[in-house]
Formats: sequence, C-alpha cells, structure tokens
Amino acid sequence: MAPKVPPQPTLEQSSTAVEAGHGHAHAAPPKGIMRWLLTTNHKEIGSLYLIFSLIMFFIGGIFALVVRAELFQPGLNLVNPEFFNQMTTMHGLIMVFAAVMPAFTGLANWMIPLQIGAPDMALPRLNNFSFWLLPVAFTLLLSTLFMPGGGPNFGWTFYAPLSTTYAPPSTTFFILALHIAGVSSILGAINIIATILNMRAPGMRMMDMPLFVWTWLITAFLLIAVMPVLAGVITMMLMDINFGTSFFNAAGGGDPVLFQHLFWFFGHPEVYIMILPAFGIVSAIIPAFARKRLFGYASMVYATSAIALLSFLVWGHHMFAVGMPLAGQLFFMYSTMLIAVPTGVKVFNWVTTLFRGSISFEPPMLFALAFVVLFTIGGFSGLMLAIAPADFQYHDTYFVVAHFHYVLVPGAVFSIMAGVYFWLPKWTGHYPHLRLSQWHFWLSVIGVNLTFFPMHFAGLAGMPRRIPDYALQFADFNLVSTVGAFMFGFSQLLFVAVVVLCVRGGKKAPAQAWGEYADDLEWTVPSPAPLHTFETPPTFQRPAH
Amino acid sequence: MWGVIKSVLAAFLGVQKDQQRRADFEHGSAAAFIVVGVVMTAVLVGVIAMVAILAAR
Amino acid sequence: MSRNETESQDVKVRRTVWRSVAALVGMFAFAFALVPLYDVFCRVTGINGKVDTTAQALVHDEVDESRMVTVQFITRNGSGLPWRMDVETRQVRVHPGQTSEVNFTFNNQSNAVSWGRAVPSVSPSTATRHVRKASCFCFEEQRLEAGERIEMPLVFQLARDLPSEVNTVTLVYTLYPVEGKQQSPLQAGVKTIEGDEA
Amino acid sequence: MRTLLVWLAGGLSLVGSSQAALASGWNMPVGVTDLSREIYTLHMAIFWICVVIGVIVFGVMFYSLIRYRHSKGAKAANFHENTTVEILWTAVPLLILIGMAVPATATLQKIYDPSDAELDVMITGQQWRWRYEYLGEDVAFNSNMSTPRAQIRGEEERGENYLLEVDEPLVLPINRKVRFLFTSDDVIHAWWVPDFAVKQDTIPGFITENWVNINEPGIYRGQCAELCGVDHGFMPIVVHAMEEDDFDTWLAERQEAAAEEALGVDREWEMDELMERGESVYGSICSSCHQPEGQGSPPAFPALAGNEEMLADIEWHKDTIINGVSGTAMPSFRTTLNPVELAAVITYTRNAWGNDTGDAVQPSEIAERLER
Repeated sequence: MAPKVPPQPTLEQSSTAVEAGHGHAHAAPPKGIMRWLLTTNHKEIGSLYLIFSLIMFFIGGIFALVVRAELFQPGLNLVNPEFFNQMTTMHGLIMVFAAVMPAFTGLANWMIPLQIGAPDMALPRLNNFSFWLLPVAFTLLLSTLFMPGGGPNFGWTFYAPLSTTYAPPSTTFFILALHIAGVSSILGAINIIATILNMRAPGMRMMDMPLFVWTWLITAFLLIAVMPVLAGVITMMLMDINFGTSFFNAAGGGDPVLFQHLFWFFGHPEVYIMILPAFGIVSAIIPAFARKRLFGYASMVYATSAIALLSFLVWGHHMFAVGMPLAGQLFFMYSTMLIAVPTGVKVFNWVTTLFRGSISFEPPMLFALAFVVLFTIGGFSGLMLAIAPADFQYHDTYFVVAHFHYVLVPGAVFSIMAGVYFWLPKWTGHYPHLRLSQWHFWLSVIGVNLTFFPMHFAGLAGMPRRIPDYALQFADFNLVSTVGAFMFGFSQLLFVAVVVLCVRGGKKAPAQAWGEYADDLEWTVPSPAPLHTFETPPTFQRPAH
Repeated sequence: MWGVIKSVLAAFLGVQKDQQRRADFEHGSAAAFIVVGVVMTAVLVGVIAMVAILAAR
Repeated sequence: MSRNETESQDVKVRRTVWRSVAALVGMFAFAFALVPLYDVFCRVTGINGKVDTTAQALVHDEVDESRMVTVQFITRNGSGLPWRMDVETRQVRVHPGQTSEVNFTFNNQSNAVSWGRAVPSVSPSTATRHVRKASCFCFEEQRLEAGERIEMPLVFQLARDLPSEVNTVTLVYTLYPVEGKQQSPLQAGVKTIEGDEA
Repeated sequence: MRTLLVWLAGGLSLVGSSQAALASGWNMPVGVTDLSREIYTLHMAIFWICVVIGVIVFGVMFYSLIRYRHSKGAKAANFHENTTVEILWTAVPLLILIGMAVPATATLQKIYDPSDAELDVMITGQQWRWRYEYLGEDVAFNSNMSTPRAQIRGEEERGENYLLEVDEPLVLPINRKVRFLFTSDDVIHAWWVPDFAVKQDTIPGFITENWVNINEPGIYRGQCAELCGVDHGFMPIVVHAMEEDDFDTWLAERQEAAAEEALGVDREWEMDELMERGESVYGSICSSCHQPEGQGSPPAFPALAGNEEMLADIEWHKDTIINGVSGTAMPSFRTTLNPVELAAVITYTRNAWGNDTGDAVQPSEIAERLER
C-alpha cells in the first residue's frame, strides 16, 4: 500500500549550519504534485496535515453555519430537519476527526523532531501513508451526503439503535471512513511514540523534553489505548447492520446501553486527546512572552499523566440519564470531580508563571491568554456537569453544547492558532502581520463568546441539543449565537490571509524569533527551518535560567 | 520503593519538587514508576468505588 | 552519527513499534472482551435490569410474612411479530421467599410458522439480583405454528434480602421476532426447492 | 469544616435565587418538587463556588497582565516552583470538591428511592410521540405535538406555546408520589420536564424508572432530550398537574370514555365516519414519517399513495399496521391504537390521495383479528 518512495537522502553533511536554499547535497525531490504525494519529510507532511485540517475546519465550519443559520429564528426556515441532523452530525465528526486531531498531528510532525533534535520522524514512509489516509477517509465521509437517504444523521456520538437499525443506508460508508481515519491516527501515534522515545538528541532526558513533546507522548499513548476501542465499536455496529448480530439490538438479546459504555470509554479519553497537546502549546508560549520560566514544569508533566489516567475512569458521566444504579452514578461523579484537581493545577501553574513576569502581548500570547481564561470557563461548566443530580437538568441541553464548545473552540482551536502564530516565523522565516493578527484575535474572541456564552442560558432555560427548531423563549439567545457564529466564522478568513501573507513575505525573523525564553531546540535552527535539520544531532544543553 | 510510591502519590496531586524529581529520574527506572502508577490508579478506583458503594447503601 | 548507532536506533524504533502494535491488538481485543464482561457485570450487579436468564434453584427457606411486595407484569410487542402475548394477571402481591407461578400465553395469529423471543427487564435495578426464576421463557426462542397458542409458566421467588425500600418490582417482557428465522409462506416454498437441489 | 461549606453553599445559593427571580428564563427553573428545589440549590451552590474561584484566579491573572507589562519595564522574577503553594492549591480544591460531593450524594440518594408510589405511569417513547399508560387503571393514550406545521413553516403566527403543546397532556395528581416506568418502542428517547428535574432515557427493550411528587398544580412543559431521528425537536411533553380530587374525576372520565369507545367496536361504521376518523389518526400518528399527502420520504419511509404492495394485499396491509415491520421504524400498533382507530386508519390509507380502492375495514373485523 505504501507509495513508492524516493531514495532516502544520505547523511553527508550537517544542514543545521547551512542556509536554506543552497548548499544541499540531497537528491532533488520530485516536482509538482508527486513531491507532495511521495514526501517523507516531516516538515512537508506537517504542512500537509495543517493545510488539510484548515480546509476541513472551513468545511466543518460551513456546516456549523448552516446549523446556526437555521436556528437564527424560530421555525424551519432554510433546511429540513433531516438535513439539519446531517449537518450537526457532520459538523461534529469533521471538527473532531478531521480538523482538531489532524491539526495537532500536523504540529507534532513539524515540531517534535525539531524540539527533540531529531532529523525526522522515526518512520517517515509510514508518516506519509498515515497522512494520505485522511483525505481518502474524509472524502468518503463527505460523499455520504450525496448518497440516497443522505449522510449520517445520528449525531457525532452515533448512539445505537439510531445508528444501526434506524440508520440511513450510507452508514456502512460512514463506518469505513471512520475506520480509515482511526488507522491514520493510530499510525501517527505509533510514529510519534517511536520518535520521542528513541530519537532524542544525546543528553536530552525525558524530563528535559519541552511540554509539547510530553503532552503529545501522553496523547499518543491515549490514542493507542482508545482508537482500537472505537474501531471495535464501529465493527460491532457494522456487524449489527450487515451480518445480523445483536450487540446493540435488544430484540436479539443485545443492549443499546452497552454501545454508550463502549463509545464513551473511547470518547472521554478522546476529549483529552484533543486538549492535552493544547496544554503543551500554551505551556511553551506563556513563558516565552512572560519572560520567565514555566512554573512547576514537573507538576505539569505529572498532572498531564494524572489527567490521562483518570480519563479512563470517568466515561459514565456522559450517561447519568440512562438509569445507572446509584453506586455507579456516585462512582462516576466522584471520579469526575477528582479530575478537576490536576486540571486546576495546570491553570494555577500558568497564572503563577504570569505572576511577576515581564509580559508582552504578541499574537501567539493573545491566543494563549484567551485559552487560559476561556478554557477555565469551560472547566467550570464541566465541574457543574459533574454533579450528577444537577446533570439531570443539564444533560443533553445547550448547556452541554456551551461547555464542550468552550473547551474545544477557545480551548483546542485557539491553542492551535496560538501554536501556528508562535511557529510561523520558524516555518516561513517571517513574522505574521501584526495588525491583521490582532484583528483576527479580537474578532475571534468576541465571536466565540457571542456564539457560545448565550448557549449556557438557553440550556439552563430548557433548550435541548440537536433540535432544528425551538420554542419562542429561546429566540433571543439563538439570535445572538448565530450572529456570533457568523462573526467567528468569517473572521477565520483573516487567519488564512495572515498565513498566506506570512508565507509570501513580511518582517524577517531570526533563528530565535521570540526572544531568549523561547529556547527549545527548534529555535536553534535558522528561520525558516531548512528542509533537513539536525542530521547531525545537536548537543543538548539544559536551559541556563 | 517507598520513595517511588511517594513520588507517584505526589504526581497524582500534581505536586513535585524539582529536586525530588531529578533524584527520581536519576535513580529510579521508568518501569517502576509506570507499574506503581498503574497500581495506584487501580487502588484509587477501588477507593472511589468503595466510597460510592458505601454511600449508595 | 556512526553507522552502528543508527542501527541500534533502528532496532529500538522497531521494538517500540512492535510493542505499540501489541498494545493495539490487545486493546482491540479488549473492546470485544468488554461485551461479555459487561454482560457478566450487569448480571452480577443487576445494572440495567438485565436478568439472569438461566433457571435458578429456588431457595426453600422461611417466607418473610412481615413484608408484602407487589410484582407487576407488563407485556409489550416489538415490531414485526404477528403474535399476541398475554399474562393471566397484571400483578401479584407476594412475600419475599414465597414461590409463585404466573402463566403467560403466546398466540401466533398469522397463518405461517414463526419464531419469537421475549426479552425481560426488571425495575428497579436494585431488585434485579433478587428475582429468582425457576422456570422462564425469557430469551429462549419459541416456535409457534400458524394459529398456535401456548401457555408458559413463570415460576419465581423474590429473595428475602430484597432491599427494604423496594415494595414494587416490575417485570417487563418485550416480544421480538427472531431475526433471520421468519419466513412468509412464499419464502418457505423457495427454501424447500433449494433444499431439494442440495 | 464540612458543615461550614454546606452553609456557605446554602448562603450563596440564597443570593443566587434572589437574582434568579430577576432573570427568570435565564437560569434553571426552581421547579415544583422538593427534589427540583434541592437540585436547583446544588446548581447555584456549585455555580457560586465557580464564580468565587474564577474571580480569584482571573483576578490574579489580570492583575499580573496589567502590573507586569513588559512595555512598562517590568523585570521578570526568577522562580519556578514552590511546594507549599502547590500543595495548598491541590488541597483546597480537593476540600471544596468533597464539600460539594456530600450534598450531591444526599440528593442522589433521595432520587434513587423507589418506595411507596401511589400511582404507576408507564411512559413509552416512540418516533415521535409519547405514550402514557396508567398501570392498572385501563387508561392509556398517545401524546402528539399539536403545533400546526403551518406555524413551523411560518405561514401562521406562532402561538405562545409554540412546539411545547400537545393534543393530550399527561395528567397527574399533586401531593402523590407517582412512579414512572420508561421504555421505548424504537430508538432511545429521553423524557424531560425541567420543572420536575426528571430526565430519563427510554431504552428499547429495557425499563428504567424515576418518580415525581408535585407540590403545585399547573401545566409543565418539556421536550425529548435525546436525538431520536428527524422529528426529535417535535415531541414535546406537557404535564397537567391537578388537585387530587380533580385528578380522580378526570381518571374516572377517561375510564368511561374508553369503555364507550370499546362499545363502538361492534357496530357497523359508515365509510365517511371511518375516513374522518382515519384522517385524524393518520394526521397524528402516521404523517410525520409517511408525510401528510402519503408521499413518504424514501428510502426510510415508503410512500403510501399508490403503494402497490399495500393496495394489492389488504391482509398484508392490516398485518403491517398491527404488527409492524422488524428492523425498521414501523412499530407495532397492536396495543397503541384501538380497533376503531386501526380500522379507520387502514380504511383511510386505502382510499385517500387517489388510492381509491373503496375498501372499508370494520372495527369489529380488526377486533376479531386481535383476539383470535
């Protein structure tokens, strides 16, 4: 299956000291599209991942705007409920599996080898393969929208039996697409683990690694632990749909609730898969612009591991309304409340890093600061949701929608943007356009809060999730949300503009682009980073301060 | 061994002195920490489950 | 980097990869293992009102005459089975420890043979473990000829250690067709022909 | 310490409830049961705890952002760990959480008390309506959304209870413990009335339970809270809570009406009568899937207008409606519709929208078929 790959460059010359653009002794890469199809270079694959996820972010965003436009006013105004359900489902699936996860994988591809002083990923050809699985998977997934009966319409959580016995015929393709995307994530995770464990620069121990590398290592372990469970669940669905088994079908002695247990056993760690790398990015940016070492590096590592372990024990809090016995309800309530402690530790560490620093507000810092505030708000609503009796009122309402969007949009997505702004000088050799970046930031922050803050109120007032039309008392909240959503959506065009402008030119950036507190290994190579770096391993020195 | 347990316990709370941490990583083996970590997670599960079952009575 | 070091790194990478793959395979298998594990867990703890479907021995110890518990029976029809299911009495009042018998009737109202299965569920879930059934049709596939009517008993007992706050136990049976075993008269004919050829 | 925390939480929630009165429609309803009030108090307590933590954390953060600006010449300090502080900020949240877990556990224990119910109501979710059965009382009915489609499409002005109104509300007595048994005929739904703080999934093939003891008479509205297909947004719940005497009168009336309807089975029905009744049954039960004009929405919901299989074989037609089709969204209507309704709707679908077969199916015929 793996594409034919050009011969590996031989190690003749250290390129760290060599200026980009000349002096390369490498075999000339294939030209045009073949270059991208066949590339095994971690930087190029990283760029591919990032471009792919940006495209998917817009596609998922358009779906979200269809949903928001329909909800602008009461009544069925634009789309029918059937298509509305397909839009909510596709929005969730695309954003989770095709936008946020590949974006983090892209950043990992670009930055992990640079941050640990490795010449490339451990398995470059596998790397190429795992990327190219993604366009296949999501072209297939998107094509289900045009199939008879439409695409998946059962929500991104695809609860059985709505997703099995009562599903549209295209569900088999949905399962196949998810399988392919899952294989891609798993291969990516194996590659990252192999790289981090084996390819660190001499002298760099685990506890010397930048936090982005640490959080990704833990994320990769989570991926290996839970993606096979997802694969198992969708395989069971496939068998229920096509081969007459009854895993989730009560008529044959199965149990629909089992589906939810299995799904959330995957699903809750999945939530952390989407946020742990964000912690790593923010932990790199805040010290850089506070000009002060990160407070409690070790406790950050430990807290991340603790969150990862605890994430396997809390899945039942998604299911407080299915009728679990009291002891189960209490178990999941307690364990969920417990997970707030290490998460709190992280926030306290960031704030203490800021305390008595020397703070400036460059674009990456703006996004990182917004991340800390807004992610914490999402954490608070998460804590409220953990209280099982109160969850009977919150469950499956817009309060939940507000909660997880606060964690995922100004959480995961803002951290990705912060990371992109932070590393753009390294990638392109230019600083991002300052004014445009600031406009992008402020419009995004205002848009995000306009969109998602009113959802708290709508949910508390009683608006259920995933409805295409609503009672009149929710009208004002929804109107504001829709306005905010369009503002947020269109302001992302500025992001594209900033990135494109930055690639084409702008203020030149030096190797150490963000000052002496952004001092991980990636800042020792020239900006822009040449195609091949660290072919001679650097000597790792612990930071002086 | 006690040192390892203490370190892992500290890790659960997210508290660890830099010095202690350096000591851990110079002397202890990674495997020991992972094993103790998993065992402690199991213990934690047991404790939460016990509290939950007691409270459910 | 010397040739030797590169090789040793390759070996290390390979080892990491194989370990990851082993973990992957393990987790995939674990996902499937969760299905029976969950089942066992449910039966042991009574979560979900999932009932032990094997016949259990009744315990002949003292009847707790100080307590009366109402046992309700509800029958429901899942879609696609032309049967009528009835229970002779909608509810009985019993003492914990007392053995009772209730008759259920199944009636195939179509003019073709068909298979059905009654799926049981108990509420409240804390009571599930304390319902002992000596004879039960639950989960067993039943075959009824066209127009056939059968009567089946449920012999049960509530355990004496039924939690004290439970004073009503509800048993619901939902009748479902057995997938792949239903046949219209036409299909039955086709099947015979195929059988002949074989 | 624990009591202190509980008091603190209680005190804070008092502040909260006075504010909530000002901003009703922005917050969780206090509700009309003891438990809903307790849950509201928990909600406000945890909310104010979050606010206090938020004020402290964001306070320190924004103070730092303003006070230690690089542009104002701030010089960074050089510290990066402090075990005392770290232990403190791990231990304090832990204590706060324990303080929250205690009252939450107490409330959960009350919710999980199934004892001493005076009335049992079985609630069945079905795409896309609710069915209520008063167990042992011989009263059962379906509850469909009654908001006209024209309002949804914006062709009519929307009423006050747009999307939150039904043809037949669930009627319950106040001051009696009512036990609900939940199940579903097809997919998972969730029955939710915010004023009762009851939200329970209905799971096909399984039964779950919950209960309510309403303190005040009134009309309470809720919605399905689990995605259940196309019309998930259109299966509201309305509960009419009555004084106990009024409830008993209502129940007796319903029993009488059911008995009367049963008498109608034996007589011969005219075609017009059947068509009229059938149209109303079709409108409330069938049209959400098979569409008002019988055009269906294939492949999930076949068209009935001009459906050759159905028109050619009346026995198959009756069989399909009475028993449903396994593995599809077509449920069994054996018990959810009475013989009159079954006969009427079969007659209607065989004669409406140009299906003019002229067949009139008599209720007595259906009743005989159900009994045989």
